[in-house]
Amino acid sequence: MENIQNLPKHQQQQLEQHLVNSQVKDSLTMYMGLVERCFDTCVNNFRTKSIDKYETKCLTNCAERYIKTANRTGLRFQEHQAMQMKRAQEMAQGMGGAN
Amino acid sequence: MENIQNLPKHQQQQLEQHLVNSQVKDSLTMYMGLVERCFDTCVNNFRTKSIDKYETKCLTNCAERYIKTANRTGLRFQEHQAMQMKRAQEMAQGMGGAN
Amino acid sequence: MENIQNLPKHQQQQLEQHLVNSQVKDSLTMYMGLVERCFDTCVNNFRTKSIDKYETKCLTNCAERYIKTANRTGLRFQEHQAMQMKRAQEMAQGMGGAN
Amino acid sequence: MSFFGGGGAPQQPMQPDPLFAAQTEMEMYTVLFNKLTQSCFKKCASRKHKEPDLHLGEMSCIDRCVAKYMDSQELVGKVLQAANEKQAAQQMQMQQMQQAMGGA
Amino acid sequence: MSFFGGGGAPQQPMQPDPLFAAQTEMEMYTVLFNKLTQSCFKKCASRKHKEPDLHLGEMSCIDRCVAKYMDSQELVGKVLQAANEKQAAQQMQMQQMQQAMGGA
Amino acid sequence: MSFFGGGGAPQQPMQPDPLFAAQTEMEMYTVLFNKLTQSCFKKCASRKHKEPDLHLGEMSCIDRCVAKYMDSQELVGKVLQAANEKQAAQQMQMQQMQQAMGGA
Repeated sequence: MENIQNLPKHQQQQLEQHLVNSQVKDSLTMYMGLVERCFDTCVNNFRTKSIDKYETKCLTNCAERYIKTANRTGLRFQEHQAMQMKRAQEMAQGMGGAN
Repeated sequence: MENIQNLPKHQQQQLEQHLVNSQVKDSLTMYMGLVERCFDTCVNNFRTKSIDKYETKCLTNCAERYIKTANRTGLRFQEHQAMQMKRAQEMAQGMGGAN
Repeated sequence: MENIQNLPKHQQQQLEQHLVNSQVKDSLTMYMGLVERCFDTCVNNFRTKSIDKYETKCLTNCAERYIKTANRTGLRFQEHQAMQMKRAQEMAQGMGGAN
Repeated sequence: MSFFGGGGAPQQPMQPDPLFAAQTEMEMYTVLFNKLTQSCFKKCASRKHKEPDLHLGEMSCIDRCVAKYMDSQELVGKVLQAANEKQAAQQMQMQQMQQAMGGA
Repeated sequence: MSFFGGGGAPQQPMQPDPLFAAQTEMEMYTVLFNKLTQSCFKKCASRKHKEPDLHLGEMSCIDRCVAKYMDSQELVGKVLQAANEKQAAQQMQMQQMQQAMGGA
Repeated sequence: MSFFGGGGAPQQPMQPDPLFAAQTEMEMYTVLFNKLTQSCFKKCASRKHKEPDLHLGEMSCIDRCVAKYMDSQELVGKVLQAANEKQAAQQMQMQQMQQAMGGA
């Protein structure tokens, strides 16, 4: 994270605008990736032009379960990052805390 | 598409320049992806340094068939988008057409 | 390469800055891709929370061998590009060298 | 589901820049088109690549594949939207609870 | 084959910006290098990863794989170029027909 | 390992622009998060998708998978860093040899 702290004020704002913009792009990219993954798993026969009730159930469950997975990995990931930050601070204090 | 309509004039031009630029990048990206996919399918033995006549035929057919697929999906995709636009307009008219 | 030679001076600098910037991004992207690939190959059971000694060995070897592969393909790729440049120049000279 | 989205709501939330949003929307059409082409090529065109043309069965498979891909796109979109709305509602509740307890 | 390319030709077609074209060309070298490295790693290096070094057989496989990948790159490039030229020719014909019938 | 890095060291090496470096660092968190979510979904959630919820076994698998993915991230990072340091050292030696032989 050191790159971010020592940026001048107006660049921090540009960074925040970049962050907000990328969130729009990230969620669209995640959406596109989720369709591709669940379509690949759930839709395998093309005798008809529209998805049947088994495919519909599989697609809906696949999307629901991916969102639940992402929420869960999000929590574990944040916990892990918080723990690493704590360890890094302790190490800094350990070395005479001159940071 | 609502994002695009209500952009000021000069930004619409920037958008068009962005579109022309991305078309260059898209076709190069498609080219690179096509080589990767057809190489993966067609080239599997490395006893020699150059591609033999079977591999050459497989690579050429793979590329030809992907282009034909992309032309066909392009048409179906445009038809689908046109139908969706029509449905959206009808829905807007249905609600007193105040759009 | 013709796109690059005929760029005005200050744009060549912008291009160089772009190159240095993308090298940062490329190596981070390569790092992320390498973790994904070696994790996929080496880590397949989740009865415990930390990687065991077999997984550690597999991950380390996988990363080492990918780096050695990339160094080798880098050399072969540069040799191939140099040979292509030479062939292109010979062809240009062959046509009355008016390039 | 970028995890940055969670946590306290910023006072005056920064909006994405409109030109960027329009560019992204354009790019996503190309991403969608490329993904559906790759999926339908994988599912409909046999990997033997014996001849340069697609035979009849492959062509009708591709047409149906595009239709089913777009159905799936719409269906997954609805699931994602419902999940986002549920999450936004939960965040609102959390804020009200904090205010009710005199929190920030 | 971005489907945006189709349809009527714009009056004075906008050119891609030269700096962008040069940047893209540079980036594509890195994309090509990364793709051939990943393909040859997948095809030549055994997934057991027993030791940290590549053995002789894997090394010569990698050398040949790079050569064959570059051959494939050239071959597919020619197929794409021919297809683009054919498509451009068809578009020209379409316009001439439209003009012949007094169309816009 | 972009191959552009090799060859003679430029006189005053251009530094990556700090705003770009910060943006890239931010983006990489999202890339890492997306990759570990996709890997753990593939390894832990069964592809049958019979019901909309994750069952207990899948949930604990996901928790362990995140921990092991982050361990792997750290481990591979060390291997890459060691390789970069070794390569930088070799380059330095090459330059010193060139200077010793009165080279550029």
